[in-house]
Amino acid sequence: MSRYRVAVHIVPRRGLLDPQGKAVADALHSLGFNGVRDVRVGRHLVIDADAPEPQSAERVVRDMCAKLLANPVTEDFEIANVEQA
Amino acid sequence: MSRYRVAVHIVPRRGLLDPQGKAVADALHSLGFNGVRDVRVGRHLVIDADAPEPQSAERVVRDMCAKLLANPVTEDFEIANVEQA
Amino acid sequence: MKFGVITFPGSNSDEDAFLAITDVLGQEGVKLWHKDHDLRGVDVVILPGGFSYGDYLRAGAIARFSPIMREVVAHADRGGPVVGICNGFQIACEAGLLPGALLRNASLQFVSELCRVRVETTETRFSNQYAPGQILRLPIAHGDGRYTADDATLDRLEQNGQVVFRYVNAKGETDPSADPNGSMRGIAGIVNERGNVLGLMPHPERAAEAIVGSADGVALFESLLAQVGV
Amino acid sequence: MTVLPRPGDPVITPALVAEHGLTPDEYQRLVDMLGRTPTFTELGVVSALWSEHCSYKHSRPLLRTLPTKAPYVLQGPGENAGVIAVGDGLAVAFKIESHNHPSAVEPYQGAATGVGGILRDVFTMGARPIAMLNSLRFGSLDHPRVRYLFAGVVKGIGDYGNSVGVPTIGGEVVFDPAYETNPLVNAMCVGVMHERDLIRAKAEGVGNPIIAVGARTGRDGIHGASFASEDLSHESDAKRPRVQVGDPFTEKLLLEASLELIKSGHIVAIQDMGAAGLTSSSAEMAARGDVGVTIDVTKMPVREEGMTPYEILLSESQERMLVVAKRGHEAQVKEILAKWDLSAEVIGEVIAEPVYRVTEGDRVVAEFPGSRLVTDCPVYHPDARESDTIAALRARDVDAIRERPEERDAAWTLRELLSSPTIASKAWVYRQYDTSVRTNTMLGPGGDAAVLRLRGTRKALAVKTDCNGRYVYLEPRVGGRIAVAEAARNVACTGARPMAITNCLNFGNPKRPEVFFQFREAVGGMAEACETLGTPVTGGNVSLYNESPNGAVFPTPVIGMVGLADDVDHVTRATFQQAGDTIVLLGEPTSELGASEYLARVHNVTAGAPPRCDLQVERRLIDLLLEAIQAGVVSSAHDCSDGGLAVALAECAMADREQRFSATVDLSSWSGISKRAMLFGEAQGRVVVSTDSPARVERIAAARGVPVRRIGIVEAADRPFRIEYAGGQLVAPLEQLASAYHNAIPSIMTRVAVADDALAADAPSTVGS
Ligand SMILES: Nc1ncnc2c1ncn2[C@@H]1O[C@H](COP(=O)(O)OP(=O)(O)O)[C@@H](O)[C@H]1O
Ligand SMILES: [Mg+2]
Repeated sequence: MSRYRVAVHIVPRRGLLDPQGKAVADALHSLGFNGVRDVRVGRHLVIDADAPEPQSAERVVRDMCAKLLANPVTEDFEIANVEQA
Repeated sequence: MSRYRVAVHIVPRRGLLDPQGKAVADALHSLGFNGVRDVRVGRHLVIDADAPEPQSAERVVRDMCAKLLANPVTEDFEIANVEQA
Repeated sequence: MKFGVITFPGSNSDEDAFLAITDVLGQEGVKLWHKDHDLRGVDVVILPGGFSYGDYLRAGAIARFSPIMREVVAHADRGGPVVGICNGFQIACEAGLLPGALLRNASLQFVSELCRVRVETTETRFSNQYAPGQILRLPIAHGDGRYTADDATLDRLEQNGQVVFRYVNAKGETDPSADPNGSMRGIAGIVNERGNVLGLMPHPERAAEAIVGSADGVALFESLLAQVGV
Repeated sequence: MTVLPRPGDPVITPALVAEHGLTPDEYQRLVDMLGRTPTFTELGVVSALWSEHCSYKHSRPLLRTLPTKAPYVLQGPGENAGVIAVGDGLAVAFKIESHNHPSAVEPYQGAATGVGGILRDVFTMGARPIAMLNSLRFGSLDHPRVRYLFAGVVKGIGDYGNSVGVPTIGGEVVFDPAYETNPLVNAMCVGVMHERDLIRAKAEGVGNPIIAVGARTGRDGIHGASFASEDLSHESDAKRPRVQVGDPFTEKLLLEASLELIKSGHIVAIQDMGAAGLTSSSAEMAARGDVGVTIDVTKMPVREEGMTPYEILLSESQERMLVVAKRGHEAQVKEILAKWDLSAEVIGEVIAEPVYRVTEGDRVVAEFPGSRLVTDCPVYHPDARESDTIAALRARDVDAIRERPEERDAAWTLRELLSSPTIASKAWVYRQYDTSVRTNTMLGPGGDAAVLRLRGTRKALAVKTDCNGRYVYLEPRVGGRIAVAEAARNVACTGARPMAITNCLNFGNPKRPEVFFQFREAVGGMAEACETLGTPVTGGNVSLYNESPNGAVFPTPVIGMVGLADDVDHVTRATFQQAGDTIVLLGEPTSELGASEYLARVHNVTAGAPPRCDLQVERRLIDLLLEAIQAGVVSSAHDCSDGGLAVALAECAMADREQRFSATVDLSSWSGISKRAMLFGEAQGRVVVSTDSPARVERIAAARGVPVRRIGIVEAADRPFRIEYAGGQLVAPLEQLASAYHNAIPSIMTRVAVADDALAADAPSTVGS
């Protein structure tokens, strides 16, 4: 067993309203960041977990996302990174 | 000008209580994910912005983080990715 | 005395504060708009409760960039009194008027109840009409009220007598189970070093008449009046 | 004008028609109405407007039997919300609505957007929302999925209302396996206004511009209205894009802007774009005003590229309004919205020609002959027949059910009931709701009704939702009556006169005769009660098809009652106020045990006839209570409902965490009634009162012909809680009862539910993160 650090992104599904992203984009505009076209706000989770090898760490985290971490109705997830912790 | 997609992670500073991370870890344990050692929950922002080149897109987003997106008292940020949108 | 209450987009206790000042205290109230560039001669600025800009990103983070906030900071720099209540406390911290930050409640749940706080010092212009150690019943209603700062800041607050209100139990003791949001050292309200900016999570303006459950908040505003001697 | 299919529109086939939820007959009506084959866009419009949710096609004839009139009713059913006058130039608008199906799929957003919708229904009448209530039904909390739904719904309701700044001050939560996969989420909103600001959603004035206001339109929630009109099945899970995401921040801006707009005098009508979005709001406003409208979908502010007319018309994106302005006042309307950072775009106008026309630029994509779009919808009179199974359950002799051995100690049974999630304290729920914002809350949640002062007057408003679905299941007419009577009793206990109701009729599939029987009978019972108690119906909502693979939910006609106290000094609490007071029971115990929470909780039995409900007695009880309260001789008043007299007494003693008392009670003078019917039977028409002037209460009761008896004394909290009954006594330390009652739900929700909580606690687009 080794310890792996797996980073996950959970983002609001495209097409659904993202009020938080919109509020942040508006705020950035009013601060003068005029180049901003779109902002999406999601969650970034870093999970330290024991697993025999990186592939299985990733597999387990995918399972966690499907079961708990992401809301299947409104969110998508992706594994951003897997590294030895 | 091109359009760039910049991903940013904003995470609670290490050492500060992260009740959300703890709740998620507990939840994962109770679902039988026993290998989980630690979970941290932060924010994942994806910003689409126009900029002349990737370096300046990154610079501008850093500035956004310093001014608005991260709270310097409690959070750290990192630019996770810059790509052509 | 002239109190200015700022309305940010998403403020929802601006009216409560305004009515407490005008109807209950009989003072002059001025409604200030977040896009204003002028405090219109008010003596005291109130940053009210609510969810400015939806509290998206972080509570208070976006509101602090409102045009009026520049005037509020200038007013505070001149020594003018500012009261940040709930979301107003969050805005004041984000704006750097007060040290620390207010994070998501440790329970991860919004908490609404009539809490108890103890008056830790009467030596401020916001608390001089209370008795030392007096226990107040004040409503709280927030999702992000966990006061957080580094140890050095906390020590400094304690040493300088900047902690004005602390959550306590029915016996008047600090006790983690009486701390509704997991605030460090049970802190419910603080003043800045100069003593002219108060931030607190409980709502004194919602405790201005016994008919709605408590009138313990009135003396906070009366403290300001006593100072100026109106 | 000629209507041509758009390039790329699907061909209209029987399968497509069926997919849109139209029967072959309904489709034929549509073809006859148009005199041609509809376009895809027209099919979409009709499918939404003729859905059960929008058209009330199975319920309308019965709803017409409800009494709707009283001198103080300013607006009855048919508008966004009902309105009553409360004197001093003030009026109260209120309405209840369901969001059951969206909440079953996505509890957080489903419940949140339900709150958003009902808020808009109230502020579009010109009223400022001052209170929210919610009536919830879930399966057993033993199931993780149910805990997930419960936590998510409560958080969704709280986050939305808290953010908008409207206190959520009352409601009910009931747990029963009947609601396992089909929870009920009903939200009620109450608002106040000056009578002169009352505005109706009636399009008027040829040439007046039609303006879309608020959030942009996206592809979310397309066909939500038809979704609400289907059984929940596994396929519902695949229909996910139908969920909508709420933005309470925009709602708050919309609320302020709308009230300002209404006061400004620049508009003639305003309506929420709710179920079936632009389609239903525009068609309904036109039908009410008996005028034509034309709308150009290319003018509609959209959030996504390439949206078709079909999508724009049917989108249920939240936080949007449709406004009919006065011609020439467009700029002023835009200015008011701009102040609140909101956009307003002219998308059409009121026309003289009696048509409902939708264009995409120059092309006409849909056109209907005027209000026939609304009026031609078929009306059904389904068969009604009582289910034999249910009739047999009702006939069962529940007195024959043997006591469990533990029940020999009546205190055990009482603790068991107090810790039943249906009876136990709901503080876990309402601690997540802002109850103090707007500083009107005199009595928040936790007692009988909630009470708000009416600022600028001496008056106070009492509000409550109520329904016992088990009663309605076992005997729908009696259950319908009791729902109204109990709501009225709760309001009267606080010192307010019941004035009017709104209602949300949650039933199963009306095409099944046994379901339609329940519907017909329950509505009949409600009508009788409203008639006798003098509380007309000013509006409501019907939610049918609340079914799942396990069958229909309990028929649940939720009543939202509004009452008025003439003086804030009369406002009365449910809990005991001082030791030494005499405890008086108004009304009488009976031998009835059927349909009780006792049978359900202790014996896992849903059977027997629900208690009788004599409406004349209820009426006299209410009059007596109000007279005694106004005479100043009542310290506290609490009605007996779930769990019966013993539970009511225990609640009077310890429901208030801050101020507890104990009680010594003697019921032994009733000797012909079994111990469990005496303690836990749910006989109607009863209220527990504490008083320092029992003789005066007795005189008032006698004059009104209501049975009254002194049954005990309020004691200090350190004394044991004691009830003597014929043949025995119930004794328990007060602390034990209090902990059963106060800890039941929190301990379930923390013990095993961490997993679901963590997820629910961090629902997407978290508010007040
Ligand atoms: N979902 C809820 N939201 C807010 N308050 C609630 C909710 N459920 C119950 N309450 C409050 O808890 C108290 C007890 O409710 P309930 O058991 O339904 O009372 P009753 O038996 O008198 O009808 C009431 O004050 C009610 O308003
Ligand atoms: Mg009651």
